[in-house]
Amino acid sequence: MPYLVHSEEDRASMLEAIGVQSMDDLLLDIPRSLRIKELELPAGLSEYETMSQIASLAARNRVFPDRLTFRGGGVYRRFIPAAVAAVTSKPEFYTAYTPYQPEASQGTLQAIYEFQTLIAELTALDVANASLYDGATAVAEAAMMAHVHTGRDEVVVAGYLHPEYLEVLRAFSDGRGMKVRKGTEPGPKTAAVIFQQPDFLGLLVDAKTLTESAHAAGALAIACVDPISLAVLAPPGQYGADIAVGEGQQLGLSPSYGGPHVGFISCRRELVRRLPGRLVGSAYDHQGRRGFTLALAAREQHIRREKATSNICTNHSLCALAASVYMTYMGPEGLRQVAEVSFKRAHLLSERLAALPGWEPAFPERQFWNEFPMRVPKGPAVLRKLAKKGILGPLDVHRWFRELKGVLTFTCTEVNDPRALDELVAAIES
Amino acid sequence: MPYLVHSEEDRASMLEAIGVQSMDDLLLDIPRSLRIKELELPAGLSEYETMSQIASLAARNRVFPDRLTFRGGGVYRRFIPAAVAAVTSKPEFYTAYTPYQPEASQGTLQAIYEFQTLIAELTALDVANASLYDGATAVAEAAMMAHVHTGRDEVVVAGYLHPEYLEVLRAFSDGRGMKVRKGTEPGPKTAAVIFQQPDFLGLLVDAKTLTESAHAAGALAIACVDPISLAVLAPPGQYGADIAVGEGQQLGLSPSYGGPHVGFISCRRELVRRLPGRLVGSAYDHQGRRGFTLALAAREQHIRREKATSNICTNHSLCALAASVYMTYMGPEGLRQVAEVSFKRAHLLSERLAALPGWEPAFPERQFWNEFPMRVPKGPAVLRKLAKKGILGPLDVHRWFRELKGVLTFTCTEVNDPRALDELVAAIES
Amino acid sequence: MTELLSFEKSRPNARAPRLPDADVTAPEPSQLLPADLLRTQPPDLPRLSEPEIMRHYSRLASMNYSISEQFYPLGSCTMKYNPVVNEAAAALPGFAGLHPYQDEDTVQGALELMWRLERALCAVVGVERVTLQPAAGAHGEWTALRMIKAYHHSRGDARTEVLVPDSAHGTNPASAALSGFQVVEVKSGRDGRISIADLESKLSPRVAALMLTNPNTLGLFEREILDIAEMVHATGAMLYYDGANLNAFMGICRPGDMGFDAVHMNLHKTFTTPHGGGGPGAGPVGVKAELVPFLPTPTVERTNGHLALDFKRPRSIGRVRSFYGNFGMLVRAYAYIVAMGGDGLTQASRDAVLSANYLRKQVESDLEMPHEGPCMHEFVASAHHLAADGIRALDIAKALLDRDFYAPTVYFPLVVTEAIMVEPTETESKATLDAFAAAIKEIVGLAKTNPQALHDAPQNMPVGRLDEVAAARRINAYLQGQSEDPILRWKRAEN
Amino acid sequence: MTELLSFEKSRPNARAPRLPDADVTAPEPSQLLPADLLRTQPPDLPRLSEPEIMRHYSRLASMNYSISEQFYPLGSCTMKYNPVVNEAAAALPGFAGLHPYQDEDTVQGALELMWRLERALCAVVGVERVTLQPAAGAHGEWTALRMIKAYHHSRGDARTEVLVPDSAHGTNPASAALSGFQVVEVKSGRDGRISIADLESKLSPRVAALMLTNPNTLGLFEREILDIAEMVHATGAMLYYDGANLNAFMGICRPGDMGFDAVHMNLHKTFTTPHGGGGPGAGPVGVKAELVPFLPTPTVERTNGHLALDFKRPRSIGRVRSFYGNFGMLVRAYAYIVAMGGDGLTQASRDAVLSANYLRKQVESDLEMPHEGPCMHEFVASAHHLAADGIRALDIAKALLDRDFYAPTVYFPLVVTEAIMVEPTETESKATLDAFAAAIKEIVGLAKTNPQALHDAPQNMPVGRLDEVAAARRINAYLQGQSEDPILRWKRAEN
Ligand SMILES: Cc1ncc(COP(=O)(O)O)c(C=O)c1O
Ligand SMILES: Cc1ncc(COP(=O)(O)O)c(C=O)c1O
Repeated sequence: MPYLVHSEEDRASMLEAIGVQSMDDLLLDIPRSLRIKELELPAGLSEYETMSQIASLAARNRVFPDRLTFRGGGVYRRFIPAAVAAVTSKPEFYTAYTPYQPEASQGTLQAIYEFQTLIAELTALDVANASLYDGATAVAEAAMMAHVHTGRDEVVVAGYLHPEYLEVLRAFSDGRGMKVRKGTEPGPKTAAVIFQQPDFLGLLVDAKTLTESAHAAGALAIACVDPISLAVLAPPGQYGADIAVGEGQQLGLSPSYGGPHVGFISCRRELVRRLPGRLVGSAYDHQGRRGFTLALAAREQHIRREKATSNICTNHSLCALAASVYMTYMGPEGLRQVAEVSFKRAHLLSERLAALPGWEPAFPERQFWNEFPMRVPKGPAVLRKLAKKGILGPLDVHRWFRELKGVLTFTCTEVNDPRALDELVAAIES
Repeated sequence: MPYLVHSEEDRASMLEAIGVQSMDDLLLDIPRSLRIKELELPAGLSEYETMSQIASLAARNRVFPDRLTFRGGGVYRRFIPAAVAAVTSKPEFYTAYTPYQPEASQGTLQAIYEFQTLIAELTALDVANASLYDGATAVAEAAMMAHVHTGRDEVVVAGYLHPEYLEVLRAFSDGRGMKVRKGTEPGPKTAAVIFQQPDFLGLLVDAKTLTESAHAAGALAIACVDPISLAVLAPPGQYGADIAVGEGQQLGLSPSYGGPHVGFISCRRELVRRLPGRLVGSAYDHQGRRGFTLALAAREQHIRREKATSNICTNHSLCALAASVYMTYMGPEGLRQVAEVSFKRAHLLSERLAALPGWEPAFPERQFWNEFPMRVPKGPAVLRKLAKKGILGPLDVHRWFRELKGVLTFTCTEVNDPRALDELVAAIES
Repeated sequence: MTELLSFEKSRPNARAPRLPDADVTAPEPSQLLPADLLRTQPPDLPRLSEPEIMRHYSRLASMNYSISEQFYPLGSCTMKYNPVVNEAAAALPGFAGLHPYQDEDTVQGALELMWRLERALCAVVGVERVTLQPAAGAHGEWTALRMIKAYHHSRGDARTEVLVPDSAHGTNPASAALSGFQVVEVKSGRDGRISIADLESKLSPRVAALMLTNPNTLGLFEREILDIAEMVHATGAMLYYDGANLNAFMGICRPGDMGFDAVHMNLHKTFTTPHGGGGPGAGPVGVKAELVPFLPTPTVERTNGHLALDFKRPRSIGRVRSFYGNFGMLVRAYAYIVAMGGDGLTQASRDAVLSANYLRKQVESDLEMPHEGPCMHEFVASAHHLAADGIRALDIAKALLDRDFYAPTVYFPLVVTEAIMVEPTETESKATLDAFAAAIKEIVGLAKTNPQALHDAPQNMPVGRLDEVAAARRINAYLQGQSEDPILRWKRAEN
Repeated sequence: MTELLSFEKSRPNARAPRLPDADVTAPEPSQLLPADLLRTQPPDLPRLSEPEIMRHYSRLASMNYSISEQFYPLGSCTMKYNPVVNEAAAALPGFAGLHPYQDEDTVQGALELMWRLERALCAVVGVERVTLQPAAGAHGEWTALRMIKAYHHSRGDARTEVLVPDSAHGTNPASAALSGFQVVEVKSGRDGRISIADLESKLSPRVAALMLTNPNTLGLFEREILDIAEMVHATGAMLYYDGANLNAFMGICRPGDMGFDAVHMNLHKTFTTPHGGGGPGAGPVGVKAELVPFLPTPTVERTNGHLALDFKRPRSIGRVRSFYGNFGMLVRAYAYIVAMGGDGLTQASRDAVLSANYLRKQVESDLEMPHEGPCMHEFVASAHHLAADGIRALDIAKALLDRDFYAPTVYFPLVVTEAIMVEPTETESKATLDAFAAAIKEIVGLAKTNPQALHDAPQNMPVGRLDEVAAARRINAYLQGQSEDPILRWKRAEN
């Protein structure tokens, strides 16, 4: 039993100290009829065999090189500094619990406090929380905030919100008896207008106008944003949005078949008491030393129980730490460079693809960021061809949107070097 | 400049504080004629590009799977518990210096003290040092000890000592004016008889008789041992050898194209003052707390200078730490199991290979451990065929020993599972 | 030792990191995009060199207690050893490098792992199927309640209440509320177990489910569980299992056999995925046959050795998060199960129970035990008897920190005054338990002889007790617009 | 906090780790081998579970100071930031998994890396070729001296002496002795530099080489280096460069241009490979054309893009260690050079000199400066002026530990009494240097006001000052057979 500690002698002496004859004496409260003979599972393996078995599963997956990955749709390949893993692999961080005892958890607490600040800065809003599960649940939690804050029962989703986020939003709303409506016109029952910037297809929306129309209707504006893009694009605070949410995978997390990643949420001062999940604040000890501790806990389930702003308890702290290291490594200039390189390469690629016979931008009148939709003849065949050449091609979005038949979205980041773009175009033309 | 800290403002304010105008004022002692314009090296790269470049070099190497590696000759594939890297990758260990300040280095010091104990236990000798560079220099250092201890000028090397160890021994001996003689008969000028157990070919030597003949001639017996085998084979202390040395790569270190690995050395009480390199001992502070500190430093170069027992300063501390974690993970039973599995599989393989037409054990009358020499028709062709099938086949030892034409040595360890043996035999027969 | 914030160490002209250049000719964002889409003020992120960043986080790390270095007897949290090989498994490029929208053909190994993990979890808790999607325990609770709601709904049964014991974890009522249920509390009896009488009085056709954990948060096995299940089922309600305490009886008994219809598991407790200072975890939910149609999409299906994601589940509650769950955590949990095997998991639970009872015995002369033993994998003691000396559970917790132990959970469950909830887990040695018991003895002794020493604890930590009341006041002032310092973040001083 | 030894935590029946079984039918060793080849007493290794082992080493790690967390101003050791990406590079399976006896065709990438690293090092120090084989600085010294000996020998010139300055590191004379030379010491002058007069008096046709480091161990550049080189070469001797101090002038000047014929480099100093608590390092040696024929075998040769190991070098001194050097460290050093580039390395040395002079300035009012500045990348101060207060360099070192700094090198070089040798490196921030200077000021202040506080330091470490005299006495007793406790290892108590 690889991870057990007691020897048979230890067990015997512990039983003796307790004053019982056998383990069964400790399990007497369990009705006899419930006791099982054994677990229907194979016997345990040595570490070597365990790892061999798992490695052979890993080997049955195909990993496409970063530079030849042009698929996004919410998860992106980016350069991840070695500093990120060097920090998150520190056992002092990854084997700690939620920092209930602040004096023995200053490392985690200060790191979260810095994360909150980084997200607040990036989104240009007042306060951010310690993290949420992912972008999808972050959208849903924001909608719940608006629902409670406005007392209204409907959210309006404008434009191409990530289809999985929409699905999760519907699931959350359903529980709370809220309606989710697609459109751009908020009404008197609208708690919030939700939009994604850039949207699921990579297109830029008129965030300012959407925000203004939400406010005009007495609703909140919730912006679901790409954190990297905010180095260059207007942040939610700039155009007056009330809540910003998003997925932080691009901030130093590997794709990992979809998780764990990290959701973030920030808001205006007026909404802070509605925030879900943990919040860390600064405080002082009697010697005047500054420290950090969980704050405003009266919003949370362990204090407020059924009246809590959310049920979230365990969140995605270690992923938030990764994101903090990433943002700190980048600094404002680094983040801007990453954003701009992605933008430029995507725009070059878009031009080159638009020149292919029969290919055209799906929304030629719209601006995009580093992901863009192309209308492509025989999309599935193109994807198969690319896969054969070791390229993870664009995302076929028709699966989610009936109206987008033949539309594929391409993504570029700083890992898709110019030669990789050449290889992609050559492979398509081949 | 990725790893630099000062900003231009920092530099300016530091120059000002020093009271000079420019950096050149600080470099005035360097004759003008020596100043160069710039380094003839490419400009620096981003981390992403650096890692891409290095990964592409790594991709130009061919890595054979552990289970299909049958080549040894001093470096072996073995199961390495994940615990090893988890410990050695702790920055508190790997970014510390030699523990000159014991109060701030108890982690390293205690780890070394445990390493010394583990090696002493394994070799059944009194005291071991903190580590040496590798097995080859360990043999040479042991010979130096014998030379100084006996005042004699010759070492006798019995049997198939690793040819590279022999070469290094010759280089060291040359410096000190010692002769190296091959043979088994020590004479009155012999400082030590050196033998390897199992030897370079995997064969077992009669360590006891060699030791006795050394002692009979007034010489020391130096055993170069395989640490894993000592779980089962008689340790040097048991048959009376005076010094044990060896290569510790098998104790949790990756092959890494030959290094860094770790040399170890242990000896009888009488020889401790002759030991090269660092030694850690226990000591107490004034509160009576036990701690660990460098001991018997008067043997070493930083105190004794030209009269030191060796010139070694930086040794292979982190590799010794890896070996300690490995041995501690294994414990006496684990180490024994690894040793026995290797032995059994090698013996099975030897039988199966001996049944191949034209194949025969090169030394049918000799016992071996987990590596064994076979006389093989068309060795080079066999090796090429195996490589094509992804197998790193046996080692052709003819390169070093003229008399061993057509002799290849095969190695088995716990990573060569029975199916891997089948695949090897099938590939040979194909 | 304290550490400045990264923001406070930042210097205006510190160098930006080297990064690849675009190396293509393409317009700048500002050339293509209208001004109001562009950021006017750069975000105030710190500017630090790599050596400073690494030093910063290394020093922060050293300010944490963690199970890697300290005994972490945090009740209800199952802080057991996190096997290091699991980290290596999750980091394999064949897993970490997979895009969630790759074609199924290219992710057969990942799907196979998920399928096998589902089967293993089914075997451990005794259910039909498991969804791996939920990100944590609370998320699992909510997912299960949505399925239960959908189930009742499918039968035209609009039930509105969920029963929750007073000893339950806060996520239980919160999840119920978030699912649109009214929460009705069920009382605990004298013996720390649910009061059957009270339960009976609260059960009605309005009740959709009873949420229970077993052993309950007092570490006591609900002996009457079979009767409870019968009562609940008789009213047409479902029985929900909060799996936070599953570590008590793997291989000994199964929630499914007890009558639970839905079960969440915390892979970050029972199955050793590291807690990460507050996540990520994973909260898979297992269900009996009646609930299977309502499982979230997609499920993983295996046909003739070929694995596929099934999105066509008409009665499914839909998706509860993006993609397929915290896949990286699933890999770790799977690695743990493979290494332990059925025999190992069983012994783990037995050792967990043994250690809890042993430690309970060692401290029972120093702490009050409000309920009779034996306990299961954890026990709840009380510091009530020290109140006369002015010593509270919190003081004991802080004094433990000074002695190189993390503190037990305190003030939970709410049904015990001055609760001290201790869960040693199976991966702590007897020597460690003995040292902890000795520390408790010493601390309780100090309550009589030198209570001030306990009020002053901790002394050996980077900071002493923080004034949370003052902090709350300052946050309030900010939220009410009376101050511009948000307290909940760093902000550059205006000048 | 102290930690028991693994041996002391061991319990006789703790479980052995699970390991693969042989799974083959084959005889046991005891069936095949004669009894006297078999071990009779199993080694007394500890028996611990994996959780205990990991806890043990985690706690040991936390008892260390290291550059990851502390400023480590250890003079002569160049404790600069170790880039984390280098660790990832060395761990690439394409490097870590290579067997040293693979065919050249299968290791072209490894050989290319070694070839490129050699070229880069040649560029930095201004030599013709470099051998990457030596494992550390001392090993490099000895390797170079053997080449120098072979060179003289090849000319029928049997020189017997090596000159070494009194300020030299101990490895210099030790390496010379190990190479069969007699060591003759050369004195330093008043200004801390080698005394030309004394050198002149020691030079003779018996002299094989002068070993120098420049800047010398006092951190001072040997201004007369060109004259020294001429004098040495005029007698037919060679000039050897101890590269421990190379961090002072990369891209500024080159040992090769100064007239050095052989140069060792410490990749674990200048080129950021981590020191590992005492190695492994790497000590490549560069040589001018005359010494090239004597380089160790094999060398790496590149012809038309194809790389090969050249073993056929008839005049070679042979092999100085097994295989091809500490390859894993070579990968790290190469990664560092690629990332820094020529411009980065140059700025690194400039910043190292700047920081040393800045820190020297900050502490010059508190410590004695026996030699005039400017210094190069390090400086040597003295605590001589505090002797009257009973304060020694050692006391200052220990007091620094209590203030969360590692100590400078003390009592080296031997030519300065109460030496305090400080090397800040380029990877420490101005803020850190300022904090260190403030600590020095505070400590020196205490020398007057409260010297006992300094004698009692350190107080905040896992242990206080250890009684090394008593330890030495006990070791002595053991070595002389008067005691059975070896002190140098744990030993099970007999009973
Ligand atoms: C009894 C109990 N239920 C539920 C939870 C919630 O689990 P999670 O934090 O994973 O959301 C916890 C976590 O502490 C718990 O202890
Ligand atoms: C000046 C000098 N020379 C030589 C050496 C020896 O180098 P190594 O420890 O790598 O053998 C050192 C190491 O501290 C040194 O400082």
